[in-house]
Amino acid sequence: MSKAALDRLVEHLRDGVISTHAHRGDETAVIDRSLIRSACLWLRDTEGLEFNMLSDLTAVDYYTMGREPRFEVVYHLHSLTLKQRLRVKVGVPEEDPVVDTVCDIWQVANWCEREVWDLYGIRFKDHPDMRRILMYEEFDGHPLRKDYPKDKRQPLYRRPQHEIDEALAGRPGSGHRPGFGPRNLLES
Amino acid sequence: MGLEATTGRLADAVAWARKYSLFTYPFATACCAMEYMSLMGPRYDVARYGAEFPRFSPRQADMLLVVGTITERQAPVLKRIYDQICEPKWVVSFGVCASSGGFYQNYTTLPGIDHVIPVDVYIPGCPPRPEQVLDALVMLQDKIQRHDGYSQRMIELEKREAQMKKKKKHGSSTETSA
Amino acid sequence: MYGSDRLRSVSAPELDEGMPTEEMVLNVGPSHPATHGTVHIKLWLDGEQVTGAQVNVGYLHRGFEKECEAHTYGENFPYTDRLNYVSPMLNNVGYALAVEKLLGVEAPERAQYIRMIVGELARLCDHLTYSAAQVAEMGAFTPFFYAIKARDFLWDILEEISGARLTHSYVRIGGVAADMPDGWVERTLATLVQVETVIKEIDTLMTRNRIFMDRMQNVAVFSKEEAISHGWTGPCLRGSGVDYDVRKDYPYLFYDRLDFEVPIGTAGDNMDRYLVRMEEMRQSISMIKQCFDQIPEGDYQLHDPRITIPPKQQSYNTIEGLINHFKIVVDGIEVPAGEAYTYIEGGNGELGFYIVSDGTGRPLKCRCRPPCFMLMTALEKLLVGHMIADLVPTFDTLNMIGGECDR
Amino acid sequence: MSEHEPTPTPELVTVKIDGKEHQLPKGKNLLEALLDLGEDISYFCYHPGLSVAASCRQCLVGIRGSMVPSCQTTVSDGLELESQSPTVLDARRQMLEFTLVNHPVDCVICDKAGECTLQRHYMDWDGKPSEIDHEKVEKPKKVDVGREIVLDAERCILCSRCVRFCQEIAESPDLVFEYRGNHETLTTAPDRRLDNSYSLNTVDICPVGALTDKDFRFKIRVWELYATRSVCNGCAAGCDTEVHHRDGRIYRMVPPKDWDMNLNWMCDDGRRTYKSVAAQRLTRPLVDGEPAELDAALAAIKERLEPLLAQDRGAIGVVLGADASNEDNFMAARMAYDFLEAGHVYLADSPDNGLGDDILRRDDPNPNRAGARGCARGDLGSSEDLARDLADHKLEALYVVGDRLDLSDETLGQLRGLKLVVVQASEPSRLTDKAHVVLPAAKWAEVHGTITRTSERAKRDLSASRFGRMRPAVEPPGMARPHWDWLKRVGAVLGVTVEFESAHAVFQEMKKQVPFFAEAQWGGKIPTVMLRFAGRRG
Amino acid sequence: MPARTKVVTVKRGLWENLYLPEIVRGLGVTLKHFFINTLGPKSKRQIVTIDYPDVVRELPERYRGVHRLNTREDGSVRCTACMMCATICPANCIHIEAGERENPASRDIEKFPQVFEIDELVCVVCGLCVEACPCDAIRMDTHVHMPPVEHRKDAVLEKPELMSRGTKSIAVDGGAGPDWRDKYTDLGSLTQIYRPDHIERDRERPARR
Amino acid sequence: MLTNYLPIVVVFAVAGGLGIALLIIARLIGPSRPNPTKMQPYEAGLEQSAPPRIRFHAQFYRVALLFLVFDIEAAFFYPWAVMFRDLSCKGSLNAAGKCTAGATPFGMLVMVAFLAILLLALVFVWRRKALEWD
Amino acid sequence: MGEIVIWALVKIAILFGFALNLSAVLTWMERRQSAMMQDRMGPVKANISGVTLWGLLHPLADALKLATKEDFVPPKAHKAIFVLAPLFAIAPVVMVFAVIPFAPPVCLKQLTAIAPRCVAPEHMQIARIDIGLLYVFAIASISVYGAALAGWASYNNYSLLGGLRASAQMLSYEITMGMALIGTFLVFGTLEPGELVLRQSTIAKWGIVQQPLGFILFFFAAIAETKRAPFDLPEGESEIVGYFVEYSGARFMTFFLGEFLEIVFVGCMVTTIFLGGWQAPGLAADGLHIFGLDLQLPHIAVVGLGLVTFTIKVFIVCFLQLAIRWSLPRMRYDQLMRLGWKGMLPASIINVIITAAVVLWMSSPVKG
Repeated sequence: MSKAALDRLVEHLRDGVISTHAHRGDETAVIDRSLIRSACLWLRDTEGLEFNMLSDLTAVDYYTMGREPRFEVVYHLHSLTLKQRLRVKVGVPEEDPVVDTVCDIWQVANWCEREVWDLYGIRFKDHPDMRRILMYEEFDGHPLRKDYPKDKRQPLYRRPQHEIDEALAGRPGSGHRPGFGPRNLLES
Repeated sequence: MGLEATTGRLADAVAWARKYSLFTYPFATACCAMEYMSLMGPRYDVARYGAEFPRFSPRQADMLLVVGTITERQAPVLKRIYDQICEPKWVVSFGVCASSGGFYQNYTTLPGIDHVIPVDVYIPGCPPRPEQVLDALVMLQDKIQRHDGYSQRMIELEKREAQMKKKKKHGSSTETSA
Repeated sequence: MYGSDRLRSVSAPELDEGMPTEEMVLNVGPSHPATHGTVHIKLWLDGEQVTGAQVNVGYLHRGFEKECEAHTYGENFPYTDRLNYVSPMLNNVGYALAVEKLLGVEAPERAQYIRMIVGELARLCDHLTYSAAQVAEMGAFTPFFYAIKARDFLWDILEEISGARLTHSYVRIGGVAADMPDGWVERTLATLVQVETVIKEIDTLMTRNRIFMDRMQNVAVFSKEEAISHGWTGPCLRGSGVDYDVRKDYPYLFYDRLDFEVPIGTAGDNMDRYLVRMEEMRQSISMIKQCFDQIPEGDYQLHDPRITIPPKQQSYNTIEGLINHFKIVVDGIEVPAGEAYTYIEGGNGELGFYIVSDGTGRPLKCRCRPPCFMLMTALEKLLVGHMIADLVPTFDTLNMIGGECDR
Repeated sequence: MSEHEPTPTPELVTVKIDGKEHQLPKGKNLLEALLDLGEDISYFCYHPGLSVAASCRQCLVGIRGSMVPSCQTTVSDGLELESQSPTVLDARRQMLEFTLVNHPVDCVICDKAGECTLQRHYMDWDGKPSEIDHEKVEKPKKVDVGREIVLDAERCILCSRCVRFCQEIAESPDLVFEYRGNHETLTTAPDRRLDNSYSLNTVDICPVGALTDKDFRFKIRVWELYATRSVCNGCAAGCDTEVHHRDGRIYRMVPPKDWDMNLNWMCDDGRRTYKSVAAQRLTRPLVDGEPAELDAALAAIKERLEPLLAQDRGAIGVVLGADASNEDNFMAARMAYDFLEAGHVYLADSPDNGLGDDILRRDDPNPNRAGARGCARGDLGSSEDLARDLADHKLEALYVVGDRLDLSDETLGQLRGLKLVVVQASEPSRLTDKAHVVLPAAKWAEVHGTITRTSERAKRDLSASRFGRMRPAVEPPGMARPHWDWLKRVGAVLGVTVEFESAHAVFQEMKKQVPFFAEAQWGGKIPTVMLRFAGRRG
Repeated sequence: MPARTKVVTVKRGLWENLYLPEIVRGLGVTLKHFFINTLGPKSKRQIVTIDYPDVVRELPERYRGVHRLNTREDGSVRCTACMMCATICPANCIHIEAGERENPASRDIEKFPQVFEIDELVCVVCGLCVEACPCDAIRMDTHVHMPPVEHRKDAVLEKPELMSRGTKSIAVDGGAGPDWRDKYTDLGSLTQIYRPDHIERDRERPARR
Repeated sequence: MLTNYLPIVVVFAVAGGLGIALLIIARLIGPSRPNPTKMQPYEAGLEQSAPPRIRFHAQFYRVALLFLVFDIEAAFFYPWAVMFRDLSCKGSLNAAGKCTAGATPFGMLVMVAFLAILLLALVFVWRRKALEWD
Repeated sequence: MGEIVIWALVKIAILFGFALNLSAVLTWMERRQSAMMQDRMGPVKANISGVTLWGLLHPLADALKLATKEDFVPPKAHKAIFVLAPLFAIAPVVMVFAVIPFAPPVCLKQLTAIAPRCVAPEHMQIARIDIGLLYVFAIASISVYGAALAGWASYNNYSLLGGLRASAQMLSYEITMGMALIGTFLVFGTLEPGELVLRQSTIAKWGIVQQPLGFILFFFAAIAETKRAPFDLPEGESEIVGYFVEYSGARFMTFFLGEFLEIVFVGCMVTTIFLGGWQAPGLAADGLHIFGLDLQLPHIAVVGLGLVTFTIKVFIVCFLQLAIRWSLPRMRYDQLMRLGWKGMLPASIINVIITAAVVLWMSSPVKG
């Protein structure tokens, strides 16, 4: 990670940077949601920064921590030429989960953004192909949201119940105790 | 029909042939596929049992080897392929993910392929050692020699039902004629 | 879908004029011999030529992140094993490093060397499996068996140290689960000799065979710039001629103490990706030998009551040990709130773990940056314009591992 | 003592802690003040609801070079103390080591493990193997000390919380220490047993596993449980409670750890109310005693009720339930008054039992009599009124919500003569045997909803907390549904389309319409959490 | 300082373009294997196949096989139903129902597992349960792998079966007393995870071949 | 010499019989348990994406045409090849296969001329890129 | 007439027994040989009460199993063609065996004589026709229909691709195969296989020595005709699964058997044309003369030795084919076509021209 790059970003965006930190040496900037595209372009094309690779793009759901905004989209940038890294984050509120796409800046973002949409339900504006990628189209909900119960399945196909019961002989194995457990994490 | 109706030595001979000529449809998806490779490999060499031909056409396969985690998304695919396999067929569930979902107890993983297709032999292990798979193969061979197996039972059942129906029809017609 | 405007490059334009052909639409996968692991590739074909491709991944999405969020940091090792199931040790190491970074601790030196050794052994397994699949799917079975044989030898070694052939769960936060067993070093070195022989045999059988070269060279060429834009890392990026290896550029563990070269390709075609991997195997072998020379005596695990379970006898016999044991097992390792991203050189490239902690014993988020996922983003581009048969070697050189790609 | 009474703002004085100055209220307990500051201090014997004993000496701070237990000290002007200096930390560590000297290696079987204060402090403060080679003193294990409680004297660290609780809160000095020094042992007072009606609180406040709950003992490990915040339905007090459950089964109820209206306490009887949830339950609708599908049951109601609606609405009776939530009663009342225009509306409740005391418990055993009354427009008839009306043949149809309607055999016999008796109940009873249509209802631990509580504290404190919030811990069995949902469905077949998505929607409507509930609050989002990850317990 | 990078490439000349020479070289490798394996001296043969059911390979010491439950001196199960293994098990394959001994002798442990089941079809053989056991009760060092089953319920191992593989453990319930360190110093590393000192088992286990 | 071909008829009968016998046996003794999914074509576990009755790419037809041309031409070589020695001799051949009189390039030239045309055709299609398949 | 038919049947019995058994043995050989090449054991476990016969029972099990597998015809397939395709795959291969000379001509009446001179020897080939090899090519090209029709009739995209590939590939290599042999015909001046063998009486006269390029071209073109690796594109298991995706049981076995019969047939052809057929070094009509050994043998023994020689040679060629199949990767369609049309076809034409020139030069009268 690079301190200098972070400083330059702060200098460039000024008020657009909401906060910065360098926990465990990972320089991070939380920036304004509307600035992400321009900031990414700038970070990629400016000499001395040259973040020509998007290492990773993902999102975090802070629902259980009760943080506002609820989501954060995290960009891990990497400069192959200068061997430096930077983490950029934008907060995304639950009510309006939209971020500008960066998939024309780094091609890899195409799938990564699809994945974030699939798993977190954050849409990316102007993305050319906003489809689910890991889950199936019939799937309802976004499984990595903290309020999606871990074991809520949405089967595409099942044998008739009596056949399953017969196969399991009334005992699906002790490991699979029917769990109510965390299912009602979500308030009604 | 045909041979399935006959019993005795001929059927035994056919069962013998079937058990030493298990063409496999490896529905390989995940980690277990690595062990499947090892199973094919020189070290464990499943060819010793004559089961080395992976047939990726369900028409020619005898044994559906479900290797690895089956997700909800794959369930219809698996079901489809199982349906397309020609009789007689057997299903071996390779590893705990296929057998029960293993430690993936979440929104995407099938809690065992028996929720989708019938299974003849389950192999525990994550992934199972090739030794376990060979044990399973021997077990399946025994099963075949016993003329056992889910699809066999179903054929048997359907045949009996057909006979019953026929008999009933026959019986009723005789009644009316009498 | 890529190539929706259907590049039509036909061979004899004059002959074909006025003879419009119909496109064939073909599903390759989800259950298809070429798509080891499950992926669905929908192809639009003009004769044998691919005019459009749509790659659908996700058939092996097993909810890695969701499971990680539901388990303690220590319990997550088995899940990481099954990410890139061809080189589980590397995943173990990467995950452990990420948690250690968040904790702000470092494993003892000996443990780090052991991690390097098992990591490189895992890389050998990965590349051997890659080459096995590569050649077998191109129809040459004998080298496949040789590679699997060598891999089995390596698995024996790994099993001896970890207790399992494939899903080792060997690395722990703050070290490794157990020290190297007696005589393991010698046996490993002996095995490496056998592996070297096998690599040489594969090389002889394949590398300069014209059939092989024809199918690999100038197929699926990917330029530097595109590779970078697609987030490629690892052997594939190096095949495209970019000199980037995490082990060299951001040395973790003690890779800066080892002497090794980074193999680089020139053309960025399938052949280069293959050659880079073959060379990496040789480098890995040399690295392991160097590690054995350098490895110091010492402890293989930290003894920090907040991170590692105390020695068994203490748990059995003292209330202090037992409490410590209980708290680690029940509450998990309580990682201070914060976030950290670590990256190591995995089998397929930069294997990153981005962990967000809320201060409890389980991660708030545990993201794995899957190198193959990034590689797969380019597959559609790589396929279009080539022939259907090129799908096989191209897909193989990307070395997609379902567990990692779909998680 | 920490009665939350509005006290005059205390005088702030300057205290120097580890060289840093802080403004603290004068005269406040130093430990409390330090904890409020966020200082990390360990303690065993101190409990905010009890008097100070300073027996564990774990909360040591250094004042002028000597170690003083902070819980025994009050904030005074110019106080200088060390709280995190190495000597203090070392002193605390040593105290912990002494505490552990005689503690048996018992975590494996100890029910407290996982929420044990001793465990937590060891991990926080010590973390080193013991350096004392010492044969542990043997003391009695598994002593049956009371109706609900087993004592393991070896585990006891002699903090005296339980002793103080019995004396001060339960006002029944059942526990004492005997012997002194290394052999000091907790035991029951001569000729007494730990049988007071709040005895289980000693289990909660015990920082180790010396006192364990017979009912909960060995059933499950605490960290495996999930905690859902709800309200006790044992009596009208409506104490806040945490329902601990796993896999659809409730294992125990404990008072929540945070401060609220019932302090940290709960009565023994209230803790056992969970058992009724798992009792014999109705799981399917019954029509004339026969199990029926949902649609069939609703159709039966429609078929038999519609003629009456056309003829004589005055002969329809609706019984509100004192055990149903505000929302349920609101829906029932709405149906009774607005739609059915029923001639008779009653309230089914259980009579006062006289078990109330001035700690927590109330005489009124109905969780929501007040709420049901609040929903009513005008007076509600009692069950005696109902019996009378039945005897007078004033009723043709009866719609009962809840399980509390207890009628005499004679009256039950008269129910037979009615055209339609619909009972929404959760358990089979004599009444459901007689009903034409029975709709299985969910119990309090299975639904969202609010109840109106009447504890002394509730009256005194914020009006908002007059309403307790129930949250579902387990799924209702079979086809059981919340009362309001049944009412909605019955309304739907009868032609009233009131679409409430959830109990929350009903609540909002109720709040708008009924002045009684104008100040009610739905309560915050408190998700169900696994105790293992619910933050540091102990 | 040696070179940092190494350019890998394979040149293509007439030799390669002729197909045959390299094909012959390749055939040389495979045929060499063939002839050594068929006609060569026994010592040089490279066939690595383990003829499994007939030949059983010695498994490494740390191999994680099917579970077993250790016993105490009196033959009762060591497990105290503390649920550590069930807790740490990522697959939730261990199901324990605790029971209370009716009249335990004064120093006996009153808790024991009434039901102890392991569903081997769910177990992912990660070995965490062994690591988590504070009583030396559960072990996976049986050197036996779980056999395949025909029905799912057959894979649920119950207490008697798990105990049948068990041996006496020398770890002492509730601690060996203050001088436990002295008692165990001769047993090598106390910190072995997969193989804590367990001498009896090694003595009792028949040599496999 | 038609009797020489008689065995071939026998072989034909045997070969056909063999094949048909195999298939009939299969029909008789194989079990049969159809289901709707089985009746659909296999395509890696998904439904068939498009019916396979399409117009193929022209290059396949081209191969067929080229084959016709070259195979028929090649057929002309056979008698020539057999008779080559005779054609190359002015006189008759001796026992050692040598000409008794002198050699003549007649046979050679005839065929070279023929070959030249064939090669020309090959070069033509080559240049016209009809032999490109990618 | 009747006698001819009877003789034909006898020879058919011998040759088919040989060919069919050999192909069955070949499946065993393929598996065991590849196993040996790959450092493993190969199939050994099939046994009848403990007798395993080194795994020879596995082919038997395979055959029996395949014959009793569900016989499946896809409803959408073109039924008649679907059913006929396997016949097309196997019948031509069986038929072409008719012209293979598998042993020296037999003098029926002088079986025990030494070096008899027969007037009318019984030729050990089913049909001795002058245009023997032309017949081979004519019939063999029918077998392309097997794969092509199977591919088309199955109503399956994979098999369609396989069928297309098969037809294109087999047609292309048919030409090379035909052209590669012309050199041999030039040298030997006959199309009749029996005659061809007779003319290769010493190693120096063997086709492989006379026509090394022709041999290589023919051999590889023939492998391509058998659709085996590295030319197994029509099957191309890891790409398109194969032209016989939809075939099950006995029909699939028919393809399978056809493929192995083709291997045997290639073995026979190569042996006959290039390796001197049943001719063995030193084996003369009157006995064995090799390494100074002078062994007088009765006619029947010579015939027997000839048969053994033939078998061994066929085995060796088959072995080579299998070794190639297991060692080499598969080619790509365009490369395969390029090799066929731009590599092997011109090479074979050049071979013809050079051979013709050499023959012309050789056949000119010896100066002096």
